[in-house]
Amino acid sequence: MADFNSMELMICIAARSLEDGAVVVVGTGAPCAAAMLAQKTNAPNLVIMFEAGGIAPLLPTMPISVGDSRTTHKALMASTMAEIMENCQRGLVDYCFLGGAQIDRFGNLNSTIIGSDHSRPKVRFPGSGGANDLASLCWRTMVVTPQDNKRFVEKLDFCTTPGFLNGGSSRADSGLPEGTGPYRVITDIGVYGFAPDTKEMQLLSLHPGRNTDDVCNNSGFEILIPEKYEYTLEPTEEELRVLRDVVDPLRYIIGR
Amino acid sequence: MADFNSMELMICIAARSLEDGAVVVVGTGAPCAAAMLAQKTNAPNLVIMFEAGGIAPLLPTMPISVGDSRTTHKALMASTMAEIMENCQRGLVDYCFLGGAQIDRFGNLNSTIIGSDHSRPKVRFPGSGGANDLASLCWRTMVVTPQDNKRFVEKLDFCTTPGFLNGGSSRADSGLPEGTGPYRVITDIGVYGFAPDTKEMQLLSLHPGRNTDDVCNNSGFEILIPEKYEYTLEPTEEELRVLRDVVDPLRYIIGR
Amino acid sequence: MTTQFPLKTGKGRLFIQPDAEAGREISRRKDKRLVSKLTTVKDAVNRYIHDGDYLALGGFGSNRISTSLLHEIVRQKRKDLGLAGHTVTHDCQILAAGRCFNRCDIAYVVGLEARGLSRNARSMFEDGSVEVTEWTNASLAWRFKAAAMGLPFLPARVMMGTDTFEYSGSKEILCPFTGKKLLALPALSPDVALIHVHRADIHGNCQIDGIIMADDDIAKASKRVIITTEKIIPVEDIRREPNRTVIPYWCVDAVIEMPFGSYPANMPGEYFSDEDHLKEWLAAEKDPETFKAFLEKNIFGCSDFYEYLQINGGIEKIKLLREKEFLSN
Amino acid sequence: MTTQFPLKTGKGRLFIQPDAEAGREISRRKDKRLVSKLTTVKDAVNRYIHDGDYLALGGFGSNRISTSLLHEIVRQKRKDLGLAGHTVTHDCQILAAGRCFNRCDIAYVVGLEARGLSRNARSMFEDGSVEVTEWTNASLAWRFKAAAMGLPFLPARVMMGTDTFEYSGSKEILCPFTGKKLLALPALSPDVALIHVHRADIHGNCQIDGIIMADDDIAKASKRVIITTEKIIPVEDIRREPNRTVIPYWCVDAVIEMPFGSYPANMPGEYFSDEDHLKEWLAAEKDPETFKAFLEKNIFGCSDFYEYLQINGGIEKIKLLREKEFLSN
Repeated sequence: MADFNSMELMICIAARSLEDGAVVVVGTGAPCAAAMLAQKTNAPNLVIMFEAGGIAPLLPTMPISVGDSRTTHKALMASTMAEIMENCQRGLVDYCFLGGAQIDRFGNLNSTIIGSDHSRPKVRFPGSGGANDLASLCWRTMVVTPQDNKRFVEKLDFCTTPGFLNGGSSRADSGLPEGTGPYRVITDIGVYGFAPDTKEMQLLSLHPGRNTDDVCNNSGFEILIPEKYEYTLEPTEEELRVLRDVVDPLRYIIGR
Repeated sequence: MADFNSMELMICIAARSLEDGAVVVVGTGAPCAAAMLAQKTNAPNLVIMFEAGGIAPLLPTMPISVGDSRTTHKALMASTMAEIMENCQRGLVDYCFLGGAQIDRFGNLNSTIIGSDHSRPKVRFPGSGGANDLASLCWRTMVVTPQDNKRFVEKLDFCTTPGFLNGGSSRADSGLPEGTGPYRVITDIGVYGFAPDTKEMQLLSLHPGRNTDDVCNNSGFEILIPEKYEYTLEPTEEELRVLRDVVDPLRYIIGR
Repeated sequence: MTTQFPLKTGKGRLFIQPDAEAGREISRRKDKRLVSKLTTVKDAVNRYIHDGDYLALGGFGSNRISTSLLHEIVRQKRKDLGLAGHTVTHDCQILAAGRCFNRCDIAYVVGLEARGLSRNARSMFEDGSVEVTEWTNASLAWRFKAAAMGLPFLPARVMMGTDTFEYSGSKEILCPFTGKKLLALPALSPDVALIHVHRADIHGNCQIDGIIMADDDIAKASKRVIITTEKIIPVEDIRREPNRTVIPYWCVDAVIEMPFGSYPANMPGEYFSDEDHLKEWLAAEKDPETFKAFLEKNIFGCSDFYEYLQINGGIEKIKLLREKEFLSN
Repeated sequence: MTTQFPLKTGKGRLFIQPDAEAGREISRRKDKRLVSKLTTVKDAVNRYIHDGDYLALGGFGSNRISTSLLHEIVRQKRKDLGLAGHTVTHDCQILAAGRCFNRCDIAYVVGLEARGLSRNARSMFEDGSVEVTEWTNASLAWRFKAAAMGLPFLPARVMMGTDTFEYSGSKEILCPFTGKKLLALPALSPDVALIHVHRADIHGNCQIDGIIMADDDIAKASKRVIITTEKIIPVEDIRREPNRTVIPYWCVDAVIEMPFGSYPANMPGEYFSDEDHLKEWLAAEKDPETFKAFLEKNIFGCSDFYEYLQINGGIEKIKLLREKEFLSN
């Protein structure tokens, strides 16, 4: 068994989820690392976009902002925020990667406030940024997040970004594009998907050394545990080598 | 009295109507000649745009198409058709110049068909092109046209392009931008404006050698003749010199 | 649902219904890999343009058009095409020569701007061969833009109060914020777009000099896109100036290197339009026999575009048109 | 009139009401002559930015921002400004340092992306000093675009079903063609826009390298536009490459040549962001006294931007950031 930390594990799982020829909008940090890793392993034709306008750069190093000059390094196109979002709205973009302060059973995310009074929040977070847009418009939303009771909550303080809203057909009824929604939630404990009918979060695979008690005890809502689930394949030596030597040699992300 | 033909007269009058610092969208032919003449006489800061995307070129010679390379010769911007039209919609453009096969008392224009059956017209003309857009969106529509009973009609076969629609407040009620509409109709007989209340066409000034009978006998509808009207000032020697030597030395337009 | 708006609706037929979800599926299925799309004019027309398809043409009539593809469509005798006429001039005239289309969203057709009207194209619109819906240059440009933006419609402030509106497929709506009347333009997603550009790489990333007309939006709006290009350039050149990429590769299905491919139309910065040839074409249309012979010589008798170019003066002619483009003659 | 739509409306306040007619009057009155608009930072802020104005900031937070203008706004103690927060990061942090604004359309505020959160900016949003309406990056970009297009609104397919919608100023509508639910975004016309570009002529024609973010639309949407530029270039250079003009001169009211004017933020192709200085700023906010001294040193104690640049390393620092930009360190 190779030695790796949870961040490395999450990045490797995320990278594997991206098939060759897919289009992904990523932010900085783990998602960007995952996309770079995918490009250098299983998905050489992965198209990486940044919401501020960068399209298909040859990333020389990890960007520090989704609008910095790395995001257009030898890019195929330097465009606008509107252009990226219109690409998403037109159905061009397969994946987006998001995080958040809170997530609920339907994959809705909160990155706006903690507290119940919107005008006087206990904590003000940055807000949607492009998260609501990407989760509304891209075909599949991927969430990469550490899992604990504070993040996995029964009720969000604020629904910044749509998952399956109230579950069932509520997302489809909302006016959001058809066939879209949360696809995978990748945590340090397991990988989750969503039940086809109720759209509740359910376990897909457990990480090495984890059990279903870890799943339950680290969530404020009940995560469905189906009779059959997988065990997450460990990162391969090759994945870890590329991630550590090529993608993030300075350990900005994987050193967290 | 200088010697000049009606085309030269119409172009000179049109040029004088354009004040310095105004923005005008022009087509090929007489309007473009008028704009170039204005730039070289009374309106050096006139901004010329072409509907296909050219913005503020230094016109080396008369374009043959509103999209040809002359329209971006040393231009300040090479843009898109949508960009030009959005400039108009945003209220940036003061003047547009139009013509048409038919015009009515309210300055509505027909450049679509002759005949009463739209699916089997007696004559098919090109259609609106950008005419409807420009007349809808620019502040002031200028019409330059020869005047006769066939062109000045009681009822258009087809209203391609909005003037004051049915007169009165009908244009304002239509949803078209406020404060817009036909401004001047410049013919080989006179210059016309529109009555402030009814929006009917009325005589503003008579060309040299013309009388009010010419006005009436060359129109299928009654043109209002106010008690007071002007007499058109003849083209100056300087205007004619610039028009003939600089603007249209090959007499493409003024030789018609 | 639309009865909620007690407002007017144009009676023109929508040849393409706006459908944002269908558009999303098409974008999703496009190939996003950087593969070579190089092919030939014959193959591209054969493979991507079918009888009955709805076409959008890039450029602006007699400027930066895909002449080689238009001739090939006529040679391959495509029929019953739909046509987006957001100012189509010589391009419309070529397709009319083959009587290739039977429906048209019209902004500007049958004319060649200052050059005059095409008698043959006119006859198609006058004898009932073509079903027409009326629009304007802006409204067609914005209909492409709506599709490019992934929207089913865009609001606008044109056409209201006119017969152009009455014979269009647009609707009046009220602004949800100001309560004022606006026009709603349905998104337009053509089956195929033909676009001629200055430079493209083998994947279809395109650069255009001068005005773009509506080509960026058309490329994004269309189900299939065929690019002819004056020159193929390496992808490294695209990556060196990402600000210059007007059409990204994933829009594009076929790329054909076709120097002088806009002839006899203008190609900004390359060659001016061949006014003599355009005049000859217009004149030939006046007599059916003359026109038949003209078409036999210039299209049906030519195996490809270069034969057509050759019989009209070849590279020597292009050199003259280059001089004209650079204002030296 | 809007009661025709039995659909939801966000309860957030619209700080700027969409009004296409008012926008048209502003465009009409803009000076279209090619005159010099060269001035100084002090003069531009003094003349064009008033207490209570609503501001839009170009660039994207810590990339290509008008640092010199932002510092001057703080120095001139502007108050009660409105702010379009379509990802404002270090720029928001600067204005928060002066507590210059009291209302904000939020997409992304108080954070500096991967660098962490600004404690001082957060406090303004947590203690009720700022009235907020929630939006998203796309919805703010499209609100600018609506104004730039001369429209009172644009449809979109985001935000529906979320609290972001509930606390926004948008409305649900039905598509007049498909009958499906859409979002309507009201046009946003800021009083003033601050935009930093690579090159501009004295009239205000601007070129930008790399991503444009929303600056083209912001420039067209705003009543007044102040441009700082790395370099003034002759109008002949603009005319040589009309494809590169991103902002046309008539949008612009003031032009200031300000080399390194985006420091400590990134300027694509020129210099990378000064991460050490940004870290120092974030750290200084942790203690009120430290932060007061920090601001005294970096803003209030500086007579202009170059003094600020000088005390943070001057040209030597810029040289290092250039090396970083070109990946050589």
